[in-house]
Amino acid sequence: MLGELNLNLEEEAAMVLFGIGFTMLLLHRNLIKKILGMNIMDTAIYLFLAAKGYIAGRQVPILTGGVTDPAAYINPIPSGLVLTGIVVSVSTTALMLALTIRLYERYHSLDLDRILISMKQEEEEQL
Amino acid sequence: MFLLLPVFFPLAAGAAILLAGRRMEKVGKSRALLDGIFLAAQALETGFILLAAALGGNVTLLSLTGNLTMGLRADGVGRFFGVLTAVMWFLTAVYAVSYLKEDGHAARFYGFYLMVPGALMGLDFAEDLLTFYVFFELMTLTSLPLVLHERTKEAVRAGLKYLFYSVGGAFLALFGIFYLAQAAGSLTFLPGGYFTAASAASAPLLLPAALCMIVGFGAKAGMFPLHGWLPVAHPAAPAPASAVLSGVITKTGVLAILRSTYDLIGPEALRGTWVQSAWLILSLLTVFLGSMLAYREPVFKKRLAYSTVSQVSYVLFGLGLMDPLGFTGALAHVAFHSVIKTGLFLFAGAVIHCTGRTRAEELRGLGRIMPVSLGAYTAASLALIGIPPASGFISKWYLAQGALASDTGVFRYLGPAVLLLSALLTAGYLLPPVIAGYFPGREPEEPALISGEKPPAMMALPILLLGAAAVLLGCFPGPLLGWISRLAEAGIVG
Amino acid sequence: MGGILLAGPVFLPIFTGLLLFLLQPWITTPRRRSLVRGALLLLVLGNSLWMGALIAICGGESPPQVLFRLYGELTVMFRLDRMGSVFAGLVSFLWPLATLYAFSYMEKEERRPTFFGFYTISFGVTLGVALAGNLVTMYLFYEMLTFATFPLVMHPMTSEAARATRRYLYYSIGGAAFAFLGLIYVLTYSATGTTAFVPGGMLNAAAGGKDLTLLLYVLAFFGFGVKAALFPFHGWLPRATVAPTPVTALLHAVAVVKSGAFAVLRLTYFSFGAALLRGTWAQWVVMGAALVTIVYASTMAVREVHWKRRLAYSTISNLSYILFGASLMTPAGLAAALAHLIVHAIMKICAFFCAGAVQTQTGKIYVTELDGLGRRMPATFGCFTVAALSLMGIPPFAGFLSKWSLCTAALSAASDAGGAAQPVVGVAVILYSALMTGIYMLSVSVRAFFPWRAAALPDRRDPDWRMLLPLLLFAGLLLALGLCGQPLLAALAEIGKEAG
Amino acid sequence: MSFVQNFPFFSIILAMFSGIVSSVLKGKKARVLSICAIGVTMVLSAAVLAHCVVTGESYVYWMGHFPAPWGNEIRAGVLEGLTALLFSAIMLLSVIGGVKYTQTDVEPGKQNLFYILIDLMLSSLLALVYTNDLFTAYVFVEINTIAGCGLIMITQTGRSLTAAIRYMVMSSLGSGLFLIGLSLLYDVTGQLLMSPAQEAVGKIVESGQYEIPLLVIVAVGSVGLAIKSGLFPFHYWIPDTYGYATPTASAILSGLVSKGYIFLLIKFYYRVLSPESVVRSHIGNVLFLFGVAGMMLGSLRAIMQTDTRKMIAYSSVAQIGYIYMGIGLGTPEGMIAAVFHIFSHGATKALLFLSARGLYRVSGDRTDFLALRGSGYRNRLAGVGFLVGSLSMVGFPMLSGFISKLLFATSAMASPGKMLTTLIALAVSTVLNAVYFLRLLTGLYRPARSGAYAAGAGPDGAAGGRGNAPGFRIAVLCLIAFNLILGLFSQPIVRAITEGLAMFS
Repeated sequence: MLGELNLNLEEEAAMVLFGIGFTMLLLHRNLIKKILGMNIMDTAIYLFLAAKGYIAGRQVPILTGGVTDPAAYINPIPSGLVLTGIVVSVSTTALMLALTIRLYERYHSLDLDRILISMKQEEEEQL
Repeated sequence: MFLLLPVFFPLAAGAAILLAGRRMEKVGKSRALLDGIFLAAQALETGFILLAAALGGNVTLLSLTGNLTMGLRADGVGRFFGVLTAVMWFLTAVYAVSYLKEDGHAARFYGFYLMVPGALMGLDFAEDLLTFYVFFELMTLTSLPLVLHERTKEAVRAGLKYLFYSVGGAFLALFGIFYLAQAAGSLTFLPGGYFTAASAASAPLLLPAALCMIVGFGAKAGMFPLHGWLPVAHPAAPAPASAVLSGVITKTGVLAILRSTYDLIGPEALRGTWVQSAWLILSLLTVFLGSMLAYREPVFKKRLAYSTVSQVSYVLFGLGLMDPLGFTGALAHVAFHSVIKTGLFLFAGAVIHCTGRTRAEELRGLGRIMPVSLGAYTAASLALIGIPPASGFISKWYLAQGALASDTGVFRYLGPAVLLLSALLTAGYLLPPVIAGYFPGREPEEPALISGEKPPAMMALPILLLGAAAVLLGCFPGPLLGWISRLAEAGIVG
Repeated sequence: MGGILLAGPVFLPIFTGLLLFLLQPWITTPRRRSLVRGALLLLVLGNSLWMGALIAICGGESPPQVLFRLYGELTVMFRLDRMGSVFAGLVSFLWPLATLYAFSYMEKEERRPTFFGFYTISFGVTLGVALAGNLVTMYLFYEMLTFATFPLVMHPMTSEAARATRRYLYYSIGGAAFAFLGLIYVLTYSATGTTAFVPGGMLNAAAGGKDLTLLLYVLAFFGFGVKAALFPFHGWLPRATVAPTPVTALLHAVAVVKSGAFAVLRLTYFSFGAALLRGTWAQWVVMGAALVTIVYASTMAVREVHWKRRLAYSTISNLSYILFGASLMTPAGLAAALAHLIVHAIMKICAFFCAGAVQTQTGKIYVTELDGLGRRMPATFGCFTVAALSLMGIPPFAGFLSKWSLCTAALSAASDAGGAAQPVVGVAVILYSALMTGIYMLSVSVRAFFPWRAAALPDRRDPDWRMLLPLLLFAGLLLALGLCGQPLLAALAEIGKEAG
Repeated sequence: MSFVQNFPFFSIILAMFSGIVSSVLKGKKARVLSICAIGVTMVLSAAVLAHCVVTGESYVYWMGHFPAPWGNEIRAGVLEGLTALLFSAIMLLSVIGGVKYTQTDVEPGKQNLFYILIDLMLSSLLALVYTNDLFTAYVFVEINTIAGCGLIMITQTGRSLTAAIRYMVMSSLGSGLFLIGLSLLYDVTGQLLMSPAQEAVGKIVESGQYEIPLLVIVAVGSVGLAIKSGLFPFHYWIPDTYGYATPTASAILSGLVSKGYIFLLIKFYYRVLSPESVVRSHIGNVLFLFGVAGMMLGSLRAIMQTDTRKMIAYSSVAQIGYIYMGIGLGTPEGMIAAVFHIFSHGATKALLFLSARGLYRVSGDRTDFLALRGSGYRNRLAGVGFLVGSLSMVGFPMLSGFISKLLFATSAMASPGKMLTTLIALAVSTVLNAVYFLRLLTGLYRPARSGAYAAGAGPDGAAGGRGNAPGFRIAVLCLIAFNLILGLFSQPIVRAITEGLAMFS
């Protein structure tokens, strides 16, 4: 049983990380920590994907030195996916951060609860 | 066709007076005209009724639903009730004219008073239970304004109570009618009924239906448990109305029970069943209860009303025995009680009219004002108590005989015993006014001696006549009893 | 062509009503107003005649006319059968009279074009319910009826009216939602593959489970029963009396509530089939519900002092008479239910019109305020008394006939079912209710004709002829029907035989 | 290969490019461009639909001529064509109808940004509809999320900002789960294109291996997409999000975006996993339960609202519940009903959001029930629009909602285990819908408190409809007509859905 665990270290690490990120994203009230959680979660998935594509003893799938035999390289698709994923995650993170800045400017807080409270107060004042 | 006249002439005449009479009821001269018209119409009505009773006949009115026709037919029992109604109604009408002399709304009273006999004749001469039911409801509705006439708070309350008890009772009975229509296939009266003891067993709901009808129609006859309206409604009405309500209209309840048990279900099917026991128990209970309450009641008219409750149940007891002798006694008591109670109520009305007193113990010294009327009252009271040779004795005798002759188990003895007890109570509640009236005593104690005018002749005459009749019918019962026993045979044997 | 003929009476009023909305800005002068009024009355009357002619020509049987296909087997189809003729005829007879009455009643109200628009639309929609040839069409018009009538309840625009309207809507739509389940069930397990009505039902009994079928029937019964104010879903009706009296009288005593009852009849006898349901627990459940309603509503009516609300409670109990008839699941039961459907319509509309006439003439709305009015408005209260007597089931008025048929049907159903006690209890309940009817109706008449004090009679008169004519007509009709109702009953019995 | 087959690709690219071009245009031009792009997309989608209907089969389109295992594919069939057509139609109407409100609600400098986001949204939606590649789907899911988030926050009120952040958080969770599902799938099958993946899954299922990973894939993928489409209990981001955006954005987000994810989920079930393996995983029962719960609780929450915007938003929660209930039935009929409801609800919700906005306009831009009293008279067209929308939601016959209800009910009849639950849920939910929609509706036609809107004319006043922008009128009328068409002539659409679903597997 434990032996099997040792076989899949990358996957296990990925799942643990995913769990951590997911929990942070879901439960933390601080926006920055939420975003961090999201990044951890994404990274976990990339790790998972990269681990899937890795074949022991092979090279990075970049044609160097004229070796065209596919057997010399690792599976390129997961790597491609990871790259795309990183792009996506960067843009989401950027958007989230932009939003956070907006909210901070407005309510001077990063705590979502506080923000909600002061937002309600603001609305009541308007009425 | 001749039967239509006593039914529809009163309705038309009443309606005409209602419409046209309003203008005549106020002014002096035209008021006399109104009274005249009323009396003439009443006389005509009475004539028609008697004529119809004499001639008989058979008319089909209409067919209501597929197998249900409505028709009129003058059979023996119908004629008996018809004649009784006609006589009582006419005498009371004479009385009413002088009683309502000062009343500003006489036309309304006259109108409805004229209408009620139409309904009564309809149900007396009904050929089937449906027609009977129609006129039964019509009678309730046309007699309601008589109760409401005074329009005091009590009168309106009493009227509504009268209405709801009557309607409720009628609806209870309607259950039985529905069932009979279903089970018997027809509602046309058939002497001896549609069921025998054997065929009754195949109709599971027959007995409950019968009980429903007895209790339901019993409401009109003031039978326990639906008697509550009677002591309230009768006193609230003007005296002529109370008189006919007590004397005549309660008897329609009797007729209804008679018709549905003897002429539809059949005495065969009921004899010896639990329904008969229930019927007898209820009627005896009412007899006792009514007398007891009358005995304790200080208001004179109310006391008479309770007396009616008690006395009409004598009749129901007689019918419940399912025995020719009992039947005879019952019908005789119908006639006698009708005469007596009409007289008593008219007397009570005269007292109120002349002296304004309403309570029984206030009548000290009444003998000085209206000695003759009080005499008539005394005669009627004695008759009701059942002192021979006055009329009440005859009917009670037959009732007791019937009870003893029937095979109703414990009721054979219980019945006469209760009747006897009730007779004692009757004496207890009817005679004190007589004693106080004639023998006021000398002490100037409360209540004060009564004072007032003499009753007018038109008032005294009917009282006198009825009082005399109460005694004379007992002295010479031959023809009446002969007629009744023929009816009894037909009714029981079929 | 035949389709247009048949659909005409349904769509003519609907278009008339819509036209009236468009005309609204144009009706500015009294002259135009009376012109529009005349035209409207003429149209309504014409529509009624059209309907009458259709009934007369078809003799109660017309071929089905498919208008269009809603989805799959769901077609909008009209077909005039004899039971439909009964309802359509009744509605067509009452509507012009009610419209006439409404002209007089609404004299002083605002937003009349809107009112009459919806009033007329309701006419068409109700006829749609009557003429529907299958369950889907009936459901469609049933729903439409809700939406055509709720503005009428809203009409006073007070917050009380709004509350009443909301309640009406919730209840009606809720009911329709459950009726919809029945529709789906019938659609799925119909032996003919469609929902077209077949006398005696068209459900393929073997297909669905027995208990499931019964459960769905009960749900649908209660669903349609909501409009027929079945306890415990009756609450909307007494409140809806805030509407102007022509609405309460015609819609909440006849058109809307009778549509509910009619739908129940269709569901029971023409879709599920009485034979399938007879003697099952479902029958006892629905019968029990009807009986509880009767007892409850007639008792509540006695306690209620608001006149129109009292009448509304009376309507509730009387509608359950019809449902009780339906739940007998026998031919005679259906015939009796139809008889009561007709008779109750006439008497209740008469009673409501009296209440409305008093309201317009004197402004009195509570029973306790009516002392002595009977002497000032004898015709009105005379008609009311006739309606009251008929409602109680006093012969020779028409109410007796229907009550009679109902009770005899119940008793024979009881003996057919091997001495089942439930129908007998039903008869007892009906008689109890009749007594209560006596109390709550006649106490009004007595009060009006025999006030406690003779003094201070208000100086009022009977209303004008437009109100009086329908009243007298209805009262006369009650008597006439009571006396010569035989052919009608025979015709209804035929319908019952066909469908039972 | 016929030229028409290029259209799906063209429409995606067109939308995307118009977004890019818009970034250098002024607001008005961006708007025109955007509307034209959506219109052209609509036409192209119609052509695709026509092509597929005529040929009667679907086709696969290789992007860049890489064959199956490596390339990126687009697949178009009847259902894809239909969905694309209806989505772009609803989008077009939402945009046209909301033009004026976009001008007022969005600051002038950001007008073109709004239309960029719209364009991106369109392109990502189309991509979700057409793509045959799971990873492409993921990418466009993210683009969609970003565009959606932008649409929410563009009004820049405090409410919309917090709503956006909540939306972002929940969406990230959802996409994260979806992505991990994809990775696992790739792990198990080595495929990301739908058709080969399906074959591989089929083989795995046959061999009886990897049962647990497959279960996890189904669960994680479903939950991820369920979160993104706002299935109860993951709905708490919905009310604010839909409630505080511009009407166009609300209509698109509620009517289309969440539906895009559901469409993807259906594809995931049909095209990647086989329906059998989905059924075996019992995920359907879970979705069914949550769907029913969503129907009830969404409606109950909606009843508790006094703010119209939130009420409509909560109604969306309930309607999403309907769709999941249909999916959860696990029968083809249930799926057809669910797909139909996607369209029906899309059209209805767009109508409701738009006409509600029209009503706020005449009520001093207030949204509570009291303020809206009598607004049905002040803006007749919006009132009628709202009326039709509400009635459709309640399931009034002849409107689209009725057909949905009908389809759900009939499909329930075919799955005995869930029949009674479904039927009762439908009935109860109808009642609840009636309660909140009709409560508002009676308010709309009740005269306002006296003097409240003297300038806007009284209850009977003739102000009705004046001041409605032409675009608004067109949009509301078209959506009403659309609703009626879906209600009255639903047969061809349902047939198309049936065919399309058949082509899926």
